Formats: sequence, structure tokens, C-alpha cells
Amino acid sequence: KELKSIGISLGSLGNPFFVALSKGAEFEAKKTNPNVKITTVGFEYDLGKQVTQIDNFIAAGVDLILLNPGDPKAIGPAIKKAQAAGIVVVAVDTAAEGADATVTTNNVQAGEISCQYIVDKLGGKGDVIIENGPQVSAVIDRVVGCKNVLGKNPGIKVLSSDQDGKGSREGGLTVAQGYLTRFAKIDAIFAINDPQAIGTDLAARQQQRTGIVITAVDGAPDIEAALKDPQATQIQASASQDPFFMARRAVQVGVSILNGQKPASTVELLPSKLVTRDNVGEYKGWTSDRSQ
Amino acid sequence: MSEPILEMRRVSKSFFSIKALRDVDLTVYAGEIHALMGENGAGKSTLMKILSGAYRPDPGSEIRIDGQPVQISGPLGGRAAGIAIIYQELSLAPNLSVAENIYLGREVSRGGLLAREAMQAGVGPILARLGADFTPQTQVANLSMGQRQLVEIARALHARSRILIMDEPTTALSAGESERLFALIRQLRAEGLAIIYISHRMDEVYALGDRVTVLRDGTLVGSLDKADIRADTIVRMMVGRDVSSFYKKEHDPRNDPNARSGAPVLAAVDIADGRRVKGCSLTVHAGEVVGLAGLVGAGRTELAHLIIGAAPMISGHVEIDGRAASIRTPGEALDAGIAYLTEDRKALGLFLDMSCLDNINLAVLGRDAKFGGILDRDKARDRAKRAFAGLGIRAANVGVPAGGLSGGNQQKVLLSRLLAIGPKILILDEPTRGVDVGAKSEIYSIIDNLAKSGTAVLVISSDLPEIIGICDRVIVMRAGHIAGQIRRDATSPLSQEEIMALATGTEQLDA
Amino acid sequence: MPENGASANTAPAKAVPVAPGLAAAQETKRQRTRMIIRAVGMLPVLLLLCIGFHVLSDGRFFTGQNIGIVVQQSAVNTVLAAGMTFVILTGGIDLSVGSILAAAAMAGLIISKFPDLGALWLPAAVLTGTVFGILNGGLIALLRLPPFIVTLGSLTAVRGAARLLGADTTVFNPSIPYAFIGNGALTLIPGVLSIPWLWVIALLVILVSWLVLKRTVLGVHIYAVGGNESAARLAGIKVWAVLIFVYGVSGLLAGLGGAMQAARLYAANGLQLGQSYELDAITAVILGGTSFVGGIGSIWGTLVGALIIAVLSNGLILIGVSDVWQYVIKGLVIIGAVALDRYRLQGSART
Amino acid sequence: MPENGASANTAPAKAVPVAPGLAAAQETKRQRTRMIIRAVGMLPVLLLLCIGFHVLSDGRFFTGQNIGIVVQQSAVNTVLAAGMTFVILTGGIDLSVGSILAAAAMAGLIISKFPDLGALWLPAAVLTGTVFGILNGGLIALLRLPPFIVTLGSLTAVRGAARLLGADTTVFNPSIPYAFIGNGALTLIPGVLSIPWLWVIALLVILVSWLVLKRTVLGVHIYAVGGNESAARLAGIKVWAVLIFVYGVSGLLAGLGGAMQAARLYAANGLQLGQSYELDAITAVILGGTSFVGGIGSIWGTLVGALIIAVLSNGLILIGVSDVWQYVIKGLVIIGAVALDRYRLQGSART
Ligand SMILES: Nc1ncnc2c1ncn2[C@@H]1O[C@H](COP(=O)(O)OP(=O)(O)OP(=O)(O)O)[C@@H](O)[C@H]1O
Ligand SMILES: Nc1ncnc2c1ncn2[C@@H]1O[C@H](COP(=O)(O)OP(=O)(O)OP(=O)(O)O)[C@@H](O)[C@H]1O
Ligand SMILES: [Mg+2]
Ligand SMILES: [Mg+2]
Repeated sequence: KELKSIGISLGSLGNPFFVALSKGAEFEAKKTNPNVKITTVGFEYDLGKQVTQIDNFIAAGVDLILLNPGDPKAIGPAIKKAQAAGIVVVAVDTAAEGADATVTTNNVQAGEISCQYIVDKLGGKGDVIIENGPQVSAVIDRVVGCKNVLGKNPGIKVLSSDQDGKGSREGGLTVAQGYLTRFAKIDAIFAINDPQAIGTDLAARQQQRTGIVITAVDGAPDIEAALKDPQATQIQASASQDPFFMARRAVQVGVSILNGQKPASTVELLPSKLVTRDNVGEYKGWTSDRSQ
Repeated sequence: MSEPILEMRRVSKSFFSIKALRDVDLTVYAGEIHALMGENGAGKSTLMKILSGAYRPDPGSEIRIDGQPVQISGPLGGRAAGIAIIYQELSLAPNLSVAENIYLGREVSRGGLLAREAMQAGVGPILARLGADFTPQTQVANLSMGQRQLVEIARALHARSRILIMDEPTTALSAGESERLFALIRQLRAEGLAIIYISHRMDEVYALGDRVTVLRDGTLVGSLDKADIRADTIVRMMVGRDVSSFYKKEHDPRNDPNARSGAPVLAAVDIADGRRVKGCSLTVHAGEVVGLAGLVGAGRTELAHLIIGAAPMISGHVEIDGRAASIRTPGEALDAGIAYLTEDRKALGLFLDMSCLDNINLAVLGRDAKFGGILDRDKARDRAKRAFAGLGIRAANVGVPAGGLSGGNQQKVLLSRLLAIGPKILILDEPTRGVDVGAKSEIYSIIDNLAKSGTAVLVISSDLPEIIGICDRVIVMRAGHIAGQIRRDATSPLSQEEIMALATGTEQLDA
Repeated sequence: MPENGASANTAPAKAVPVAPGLAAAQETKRQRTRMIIRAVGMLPVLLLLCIGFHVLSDGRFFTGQNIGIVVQQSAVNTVLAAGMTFVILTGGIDLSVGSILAAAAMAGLIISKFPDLGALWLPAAVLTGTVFGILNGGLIALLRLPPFIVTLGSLTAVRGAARLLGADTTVFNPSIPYAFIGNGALTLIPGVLSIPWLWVIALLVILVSWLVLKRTVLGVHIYAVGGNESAARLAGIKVWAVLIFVYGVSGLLAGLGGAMQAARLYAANGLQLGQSYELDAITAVILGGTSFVGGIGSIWGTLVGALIIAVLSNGLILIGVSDVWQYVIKGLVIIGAVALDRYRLQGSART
Repeated sequence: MPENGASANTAPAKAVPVAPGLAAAQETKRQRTRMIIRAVGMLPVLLLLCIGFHVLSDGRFFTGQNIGIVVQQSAVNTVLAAGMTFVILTGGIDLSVGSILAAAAMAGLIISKFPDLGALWLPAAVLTGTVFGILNGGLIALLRLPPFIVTLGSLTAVRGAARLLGADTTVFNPSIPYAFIGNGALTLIPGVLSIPWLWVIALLVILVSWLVLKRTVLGVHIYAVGGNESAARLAGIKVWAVLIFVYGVSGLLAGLGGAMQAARLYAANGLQLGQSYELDAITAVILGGTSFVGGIGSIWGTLVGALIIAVLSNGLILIGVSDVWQYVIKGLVIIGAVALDRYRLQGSART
């Protein structure tokens, strides 16, 4: 069966991560069928809106829906409805109950390696802050991973993990300014994504606080720049994701399901690699030309 | 006479499909006071708004000033042509000071910055000339209706125009303030201004008018020279018939068994609000029409508001039929049988966007409703139609929004609402403000009929002839106190002088 | 009225003002035409949009299934907007409906998971909404606080409450009772015509609202409070009761909206659900011709406004417009629609 | 409270008209006291909050550094709220400031990356904002469309434009010229007193706004349009020009806010930046005592309002309140603040 039309529903298209995702999907879909019709929408983290979008996709008669589920469980009924209309549903970045397949970064592992880096840097002893973000499953998983690692090290004290940096530079900056005032001694901060890490670094530099190890998850273009920036020395590592590849895999899996080939496992976890100041030179980022 | 300063020729104006003016001509000379008269909705204000630039006339209309045709496009155009106007509906910005309002649109600035002091100094003499008791810095929101009217007048004078239009300027003024204004108008006439003066008060037209032009239903009926100005002529021109007995007073409480039987229907006992009203007592008996007179600011409106629970009282109480009544809201007043007609119909009375039908029925909706809350629309329509016929309200039908009616007709709509209630006690605050002669006499006869049927009526009015014409008894207020009362009896009718003496405090009389 | 010139010469002040004869009849007719045009409101814009999308989407718009989706999608917003119409008619505003919807959905879902109480989840959700609405109304009516600030405050505070209710997680119940109202349809003619239950609820809400606004004493009082609050007070209307009522209704309908959303999604999340729904609801009301100043407007206009918003969202996806351009187009269409409306009314007033 | 509601006038301070003589002098004095209390506005609430947070945070609030952070965090909102004050004074509203801020920041950052034009990014951002603001104003003033709908439309449409500008990605420039305005401070007494540049800009904006509103003819016209639009029109004021001006100013200041945000974050994202900033700006204005009805209010109140919001955000993090409870508390504090203010004004009116 040919892929004629594909609907993509992603968290927020203003986020470079999802832009890279949609580009990857587009690339792979066009490779399968140059005349494919692609509709990409952002659901702005509103579950109701996403269900609406899926309804619209059903009405528009797409063959494949690629979605970044707003909630892993709650999206289930909508997925069933789409499948009942003969549409293949593949989840990306976050697992979704009932989806034909899921392709995602291993967010728990990403949180683990990012925080393991902190533990190693601090020699297993110090005061650490987990700068939380919007409570979506990817973020929750990262924090779980981080806490796994930190919990294994009795020398590490978690000062706080209940503030929302809103996943943005501005939110990270604001929350970090509060943290830095509140705590006289902070050895490391784990930010749940890159923009928050950069905001955190801006706050630290503004207050002339040094010696804080800041790590994050994503490997976004701006963290690449920060890791190369001699002034932003406190940003030390980010557990990278590869959205472009993730989306390509998702489309590949989706197309093969369309053609009747069930994948071995419905969940495909892509491992995350840690990008540090040392290896950032070799890192191939989200925006690098990947269409080879 | 010399050349006319202003000629309006074949002026027409349509509001969508309604023709408010049809080929009206008006000629005004410098140094004359030209009275413009006509029933409510005749088109007087509309004609003047065309002159001031607030409305644009229909094509074919022509305006000449000093013989030169002019196009007045917008208020600035009117001002440039030397025309100043006091609108019937107050047009002040309540959030600005008196000085700012007077200079609005013509502010003085120095080096780009506002010259506040210069402006305040500039309005001082005019306020003094008008005998205003407020300062240029006062915020207009803090002024009473009468004081606001003085600000409007000051603004028009300050513009130093050649043609001055006054659209019912005395409706909110007391007798004293009106007298001062008349003196001023005469002085301006002597200085060579042309003054167009709109009023429904015949005595003012007698006193001031050099010529009178009468409009009816948007058309010109004709003009009269000074020598021909006679009330009956003007009234006939306005309404197309004779209005014989103007004030109607047939009822007599002394014949009313209820009234004689002792206890007053309404008694206010030593009421005070701690601010404007300082311990006032009054009584009204069944079948009696009691006037409440006083200068503007005497506190009559406030007293009425206290009685109906629209404002909190700090001491005293109200008795109804001799029993103390607890009235804390206007709703409770209605339940107790007291209906109140406000003096400020636009701000406190009417719902301008709602139909006349709804406005008329508003207070009795609950009473008429079926199944405890469903509207009885047939009853409402009947009632509104009866009110239209009974009071002669002029509008296309009962469904039009009240805001589209002329001032006098709005007043009648508001009055119909109160009459629908059939109250035991009726408090009327300036009931004939802005109402034409025909309608006035209608209202007087309604009051008279109500009294005949045993309603207790309290009439607050600044129109002394009106009070004298229709009341059995007059209570006079001065500066928050009851200054005294005067009773009509067979031998001595009420006299204007006596009331004024009490109101101004030049003489002490006792009831 | 001036047009009764004929009767002018003889008309005594007492005469019935409505001039007899043809002129008056014409006048009333023309007035009625104008009133119908005003009531019809944005309907032409809605039709235009529908037809446009039908053509551009190669005939996918007017299919039974898609129309079903559109009305279903408009249902929750219609219900919220109906409540908002009450509030805006009094000259107020309710920014908290989205948060209240989330809190009500959370409360409903939590109750639905108790084995014994499960069936009570629906009234529980509606009640939750009503309580928050009455709290808003109480603050506005009794303490005389500005509605914008009060409901802005509860927009934030109730959002927090919604998150606390579910301990900041998604509450999920795939076997929620009455789930049919969320996804089922009422079959009218088997196999031919069926109406989504969500839409049935929305229409019922509109109908009841219309009855209350136009056929009851309370309705007239609501218009009166919006038209001139001080006059209403002086006319003996219990303004505070009217205000508490309208905010209570808005809360109740937000609660109902929460129940509808819960039944549709089988899940609720205190943080994500209902974000910025208030803007959609307000937009529907204003597109429907209700005035912000209060006192002017109708519930049917609100229905049309809500449909316009739903058609726009559905249609743009149907014809494959990208997300970014959807923003731009939606914004411009909203502005264009009111501009068109303004122009149309002027035109009709002139003729 | 509602019982004696009907006290006639709509004017909030139903002051007694001046009696002649001694009474008048007393009256004016009392009036002046009341005016001062009104002007001081929410200042007591602000101080209360500051002291409360200082105590609860073990003295961390009133440190030079933390005060610096607070004023810096309030700066952008202060600038937006200043523009919003102009708009609300005319009785309008501008919902699009957040989107305009994003578009302006995007435009600025894009320009800043051109090697030759780089230094022009700041005027470019401000200009972008001004153009969008004037577009809003034009639609409102010339087509007479309701401000809420127009700016709601541009809230959406300009957001789309902001995303299009950056092709839907984050634009960042770590070496943006004039970055010091975002993170640097103006040293007044070396080592002792320095003021963040962001705050310097915000204060300048407030000062200039005050001058315009209170010391120029235009300012009087703005108040007049808000106080009584038809009176303003009849007095020959070009109401349309005033309206275009205020929305233009709001856009200009949103553009400036965008530039400040860009310099602070070295980056902008068309979708995320400035989301729901309009609510914060409006809240600041209303907390500051400016009336939605138009014509009443002052720019100093707005400054206090913006500071209250910033202190609240900062203080709650400082004392370690969790994110969820921050919502609840913020909402309640906002409602409490206006309630307190209402109560305070009443008290003063009685004396
Ligand atoms: N803006 C308007 N829109 C529609 N109709 C109007 C408007 N202004 C006035 N009219 C109508 O024009 C007619 C004339 O009104 P106008 O206000 O000129 O009467 P008037 O002679 O001043 O009456 P009054 O003595 O009551 O003030 C009335 O029928 C009125 O309803
Ligand atoms: N301080 C004030 N602010 C606003 N309005 C006021 C104020 N004081 C009085 N008013 C209003 O001004 C009008 C005049 O009321 P007041 O009691 O002073 O005079 P009055 O004796 O009723 O005279 P009149 O009815 O002739 O104006 C009333 O409508 C009253 O509500
Ligand atoms: Mg008139
Ligand atoms: Mg009075």
C-alpha cells in the first residue's frame, strides 16, 4: 500500500526539537512517495486539541498518523478510533498506549547519563538541584532517570526538584535566579532540557556564581553553541536526542506496518548519547544536513 | 434689522429611514435672543446639532453665515464658524477637572507641555461671572447636575463665539442660578451675540425671547416677533390645538376620607445620611400632593434616595401607614409601595438599549409572570401600548430602543414604568424636566388623577410655578434641613416669594 | 415619530403616536428586516467559510462524518460560550472557565474511579464548576471587585487546584460511566442521520439559555443589569443576585464542559486541559455580536460564533494548511469577520 | 453591601460638591488626602508582600542582589504594562502585546546576525512593534472594530508572523550587540549601588509615559477619550488619532520589550516567547488602579502593580513554595490585593 497522505501532531512546532522531528518525517515520507501530502500541526500540550486533530486527520483520510502523544495513556481512545478508520498510528518521542508502534529516545537513560556526569564531576558528593519542567512523560522520565542515579549516591543531596522552568530560557532564568538566591551553595543543576540549562547559566553568570555544573537533555543547536562557548563554561553536558533520525525510523516503521509487516517490538527505544565540552566537535546536531 | 448673521435653508436630516427634519428654515440676527420651541421630538436639538457640526445635514441643505454659504464639517468646523453650543445631553468628561473640560480641544500649551495654571487662571473669571461655587481644579465627577450645567455654560462662553446655542440650559438650574444666567444672556445680547435658546418653559421665553420659531414634527411651523409672543399662540403652533387648563388640580385631600383619617401614608422621621441630609422629617397623606422645593444642592434628591433605600441612612427611620418600615434597598421600597422617579433619567432611569416595552414593564415583570418567572408577553405588550396611547409617547412602535426617543418621550416612558406599578406612594424627582407643554399638562393631570384615587404624591421640583400649580402643601429644604412648610388654603394660595424666602433663608416662617 | 407628518396638523398630544396607514407599516417592516439581519449575524460568514473549505478540500468538508466532527468539536466551546454570554451580557467577563473546566473534569474522573460512586461523576463535575462559579460571582457581586481581576485570579488559583486534585498527574478511566456522551451519537434515522451526543448537549444548553434570556423575568433583569447597572439597582432589581447567577451559570456550564471533555477523552490533566479555552469562548461570544459593554446580544449569535471557530480549525487542517499559517489565517479571519459584520450592518441600516 | 447599592451615581468617589467657605476648604483638603491615598494605591500591599517574604525567607529578600533580580524580572512587564496603561485609559485593551513582543524579538535577532546591520537590531525590533501596534490602532480607530476582537485576532496572527520570521526555530545570537542592556547594570556608586539596565529602561519608560499623560495636551485628550468619547468628539478632538496613538505606543513598547527580552536571553522563539504576557501586563495595570472603563488611572500605579507581580513570583520561589501551590497563592493574592484596595478606599471615603 502506498503512503499517500500523512498527518503529524506534535507538541509545539515552535520547539526546534519538533521542527527537526517534522523535517525527518517529511524527508522519509517524501523518500517513500514524492507526492505524499503532509499535514503537520502542534497541539500546544492540550490533550483535547490533539484528539480534535486526530479526528480531523480521520476526516481528511490520511494513511498514517505520526504523533507525539499529549498523554501516554489518555490518548488511547483516540488512537483506537483512528485505527478503526484503518489508519496506522505511530507514536514518536513518547510512548502511547495502543499505538501500532512507538519510536522514542530512552528518556530515563538520558536523565541517567546526564546526572551520572554530574555525579562523576562532583566525585559523588555535593548539593544538586533538579530543575523540573512541564509535567509531560518525557520530562517525568528524565527526572526519574536522574533521581535513579542521584539516589544511588548518598553523598549527593537534592536541594529541590519542584520548580517548573517551563522548558524555556526565560523560565530557566527566572527559576534559577530564585534558586541562586535561596541556596548559598549549589554544586550542580540538572535542567530537564537545553533552553532551561542556558537560562540557568545566564542567571549564574549574572550573579557571578561559578563552579556550578549544569547539565541537560536534548543536544539542541543552542546547547551545541553553548558547549563551544568559552564563556559558558558551567554548561558541561547534554544527553542528546536525534529527532531527525527518530522521525525517519517512525515513518519507516509506519510504512512497513501499512504494508503488513509487524515490527518485532512495538516500542523502539533509541539510546541517548552524552554530548560534552570535549566531544561536541564531533556531534552532529539537529540542524546539520542529514538528507544523505 | 440688519443682515442676518445666520441663515439655514431647506435643512433636512434623516436618521436612516426616520426623517427628523424636513426643509426647515431658520434666520437669526446678531444681537437677538431667538427662542426655538416645539414638542418633544420636534427636531430642535437635531437642528442645532447640524449647526454645531455634530450631525451632517442631508444634501440640499444650506447654511449661510454673514451671507456666505458654509460647510460645517465636524465640531471643529462649527467652532471655526463662530458657533458655540450647550448640548441638551451633558457632554463633559467626568474624569477631568472643570478647567480641562472648559478648554477641551483647545488646550493651552507652552513648549509642548500643558499650561495647567494658565488654563485654571483663564476659567476663573467666567466661573465667577456665573457665580459658580466650585474651583477650576474640581473634578467634574464630584459636581451635581446643576453645577455640571454651569460648566457647560462656562465652556460655551469661554469659546467667545458669535452664535451661542443653548439647548434647555436651565433644566438642572435653580431659580437663582437661572436668574443669573438670564442676566448674563441679556448682557451677551447687548454685546451683539446671536443667541438661540431652546426651552420648554414658557416664562423663560416670555422673559428672554426677541423672536420665537416653532417646529413641529421636523417641519417649520412659523416664527413670531416679540410683539406677537403669547403663550396660547405658541402652544397652538406647537401642538396644533389649545391647551386650556395648564395646571390641573381638581383633587382635594380635605375631601379624601383616607387623608383625613389621621396617620400619614409616608412619614420620614429625622432622617440623616451624615453628609448632605441632616435630620429631615416630612409626611405625606393619602390623596395629597406635597411639593419639595429648594435650591439645587439643598439635598432633596438625597433625601428621596434615603427614603427609598438607595443610599444608607445613619439615623432616623421611615414610617408607612404609621408603622416603622425597614427599607434598605429600592426593591424593598417597591415592596412597601413606594415608587421613585429619578431626576437623572439617562444615568439612573432608563435602559437605553432595551425596548420601550421592556422599559415600561420592568418593575412589574415579576408580578405579571406566569409559573413564577416566565414572561407574560401579551400582557406586557398591552401595557406598553396602553402607556403609549395614554401618555402620547411618540415612537414607531413599542419595540424600539428607548435610547432613540427624544428626551421628553423618554421621560414619559420612565413615568409609565412607575404608573404600571400602581404605587401607594409616588416620589417624583423633577418629573417634567425637559418635557414639552403638552406632555407637561398630561403629567399634571396624571398626578391629579393619582391623588384623586388616593395615592400619596411627593413632587420634587425646581420649577416653582409647577409646585404652586399642583401641590397642596410645599416643604422647603435648605442645606440639608427642612426649612419650613407652607400649606395651601382657600384664602391664601401658595406664593413664589414665600418659598424662595425659605429656600434662601432670608426669612423664617413656620408651618 | 416624524414620519407621521400627515397627522401632525391635527394630532393632539394625546393621539396615538403610531401614525396610521402605510408609512408606519413600512417602517415596522424595514425595522424587522434590520432586526433579522442583526440576529442572523455572522451566519453568512459561516456559510461562506463552509463553502470555501468544501471547494478547497475537494469536497471533503460537507460529508456526514466531517460535519459530525465539526459539531462535536464545537460542542464544548459552545457550552462555555453560552455561559460566557450570560456573563458578558451583564458587562462582565469570566476568564476562569478553562481552569474551572479542568478542575471539574479532574473531580469527575476521580469520583468515577470509586466503585460505588462512579455514576455520580457527572453531577460531581457540574457541581464543582458551579461552586467555583458562585465563588467568582460572590466576590464580584458582594465585594464589588472587578470581574476581570477576580476571574483572572481564579484562572490561576483554580488551575492550581485542578493540578492538586490529581496530584499533578493525568487521571485516566477507560471505563467511565456515560462515556457515550463523549463519543457516541444519538441515532435519529438509523443509518442515515445521527447526532453526536456532545452536540445534542450543546444545543440543549443553547436552547435553555435562550429560554432563560428571552422568556423569563430573570433574562430581562440580566439585560437590564448589563444595560445600566445603577438604573437596575434603582428599579429594585437585586443586582447582586443577578451577578451571582450569571457567574454561577458560567461555572456550571464550565463544569458541564469539563464533564463533556472527560467523557470524550476518558482522561483529564489538571495542567493541560482547558488551557486558554476562555479566549475561544469569548471570541465566540463577540463574533456572535454580543457587546462587551453589556446589555446587547443574543445566544444564537454565540452558537454561530462557536461554529465559525470550529469550522475554521477543521477546515484549515482539511485543506492541509501548515500550523504556522493556520495562526495567521485564523487571526485575520476573526478580524475580517467582525469588519465584514460592521460593514454589513451599516449597509443594511442605510437601505 | 448590596443592599444600599443604589447610591445614585456611577462615579466611584461620590464626593460632596463643594460648599462655600470653610467647608469648601476642608472639603478640598479631604479630597486631596483621598487623592493621595488613591495615587499611593497598592504601595502598602507591595510593602506588605516584601516584608512577608523577607521574614519567611530568613532575610534573603532584601539583599541588594535579590532586589536587583526582582526589578530586572519586573522590567519587561513594566514596559508592556506602561503601553497597556495608555490603551486601557482610552477604555480599550491590547491582547496582542505578547505576540508583538515575540515578533519584535525575532526581527531584532535576525537583523543582529547580519554582519553590517547588526547594530540596527534594536531600532528594528522597536519599529516592528510599532508597525503592528499602528495596524491594530488603525483597525480599531478607522474601521471602528472592537479592540478586544482586533487585538485577539492579532494575538493569533502576529504569533504566526513571529514563527514565520524564524522559520519556526529558535534564533540565537550569543554575541548580540548591546547585550549589556539585557544583563548588565549601570553602576552608580562603584561596588555599592548599581541598577540593572533593564530597570533603567523601564523607569525611563514610566517617566516619559507620565510626562505624556500628565503634562501634555495629548495626555488630556487620552483621558478625555476614555472619560467620555462622544464628549471628546464633540469638543473637536481627533478621537481616531488618539486611538491610533495609544495602540501605536502599546506596540512600540511591546517592541522595546521584545528587544529587552532578546538582549536578556540572547535568543528568541516565535512560538514560546511572550506567551500570555498580556495577562500579566493587564493585571499590573488593573492592580495599579486604572479602571477598565477608561479615563481613570495613573502610570505610577502600573509600576507598583508590575512590581507586585514580580515580587510575588520571586518571593514564592525564594521561600520554596512548589510550582502547584504558586498558582493557587498567586491567584488568591491578586484577588486579595484588589479586595484590600477596595476596602481601604472605602475606609478613607468614610472618614
Ligand atoms: N441619533 C439619532 N438616531 C436616530 N434618531 C434620532 C437621533 N437623534 C434624534 N433622533 C430622532 O429625531 C427626532 C428629533 O429629535 P430631537 O432630539 O431633535 O428632538 P427635540 O425637539 O430636541 O426634543 P426634546 O424637546 O425632547 O429634546 C426624534 O424623533 C428622535 O427620535
Ligand atoms: N458629590 C456628588 N457627586 C456626584 N453627584 C452628586 C453629588 N452630590 C449630588 N449629586 C447628584 O446631583 C444631583 C443634585 O442633588 P442634590 O441633592 O445636591 O440637589 P437637589 O436638592 O436634589 O437639587 P436638584 O434636584 O435641583 O438638582 C443629584 O442627582 C445627586 O445625586
Ligand atoms: Mg432636544
Ligand atoms: Mg435633585
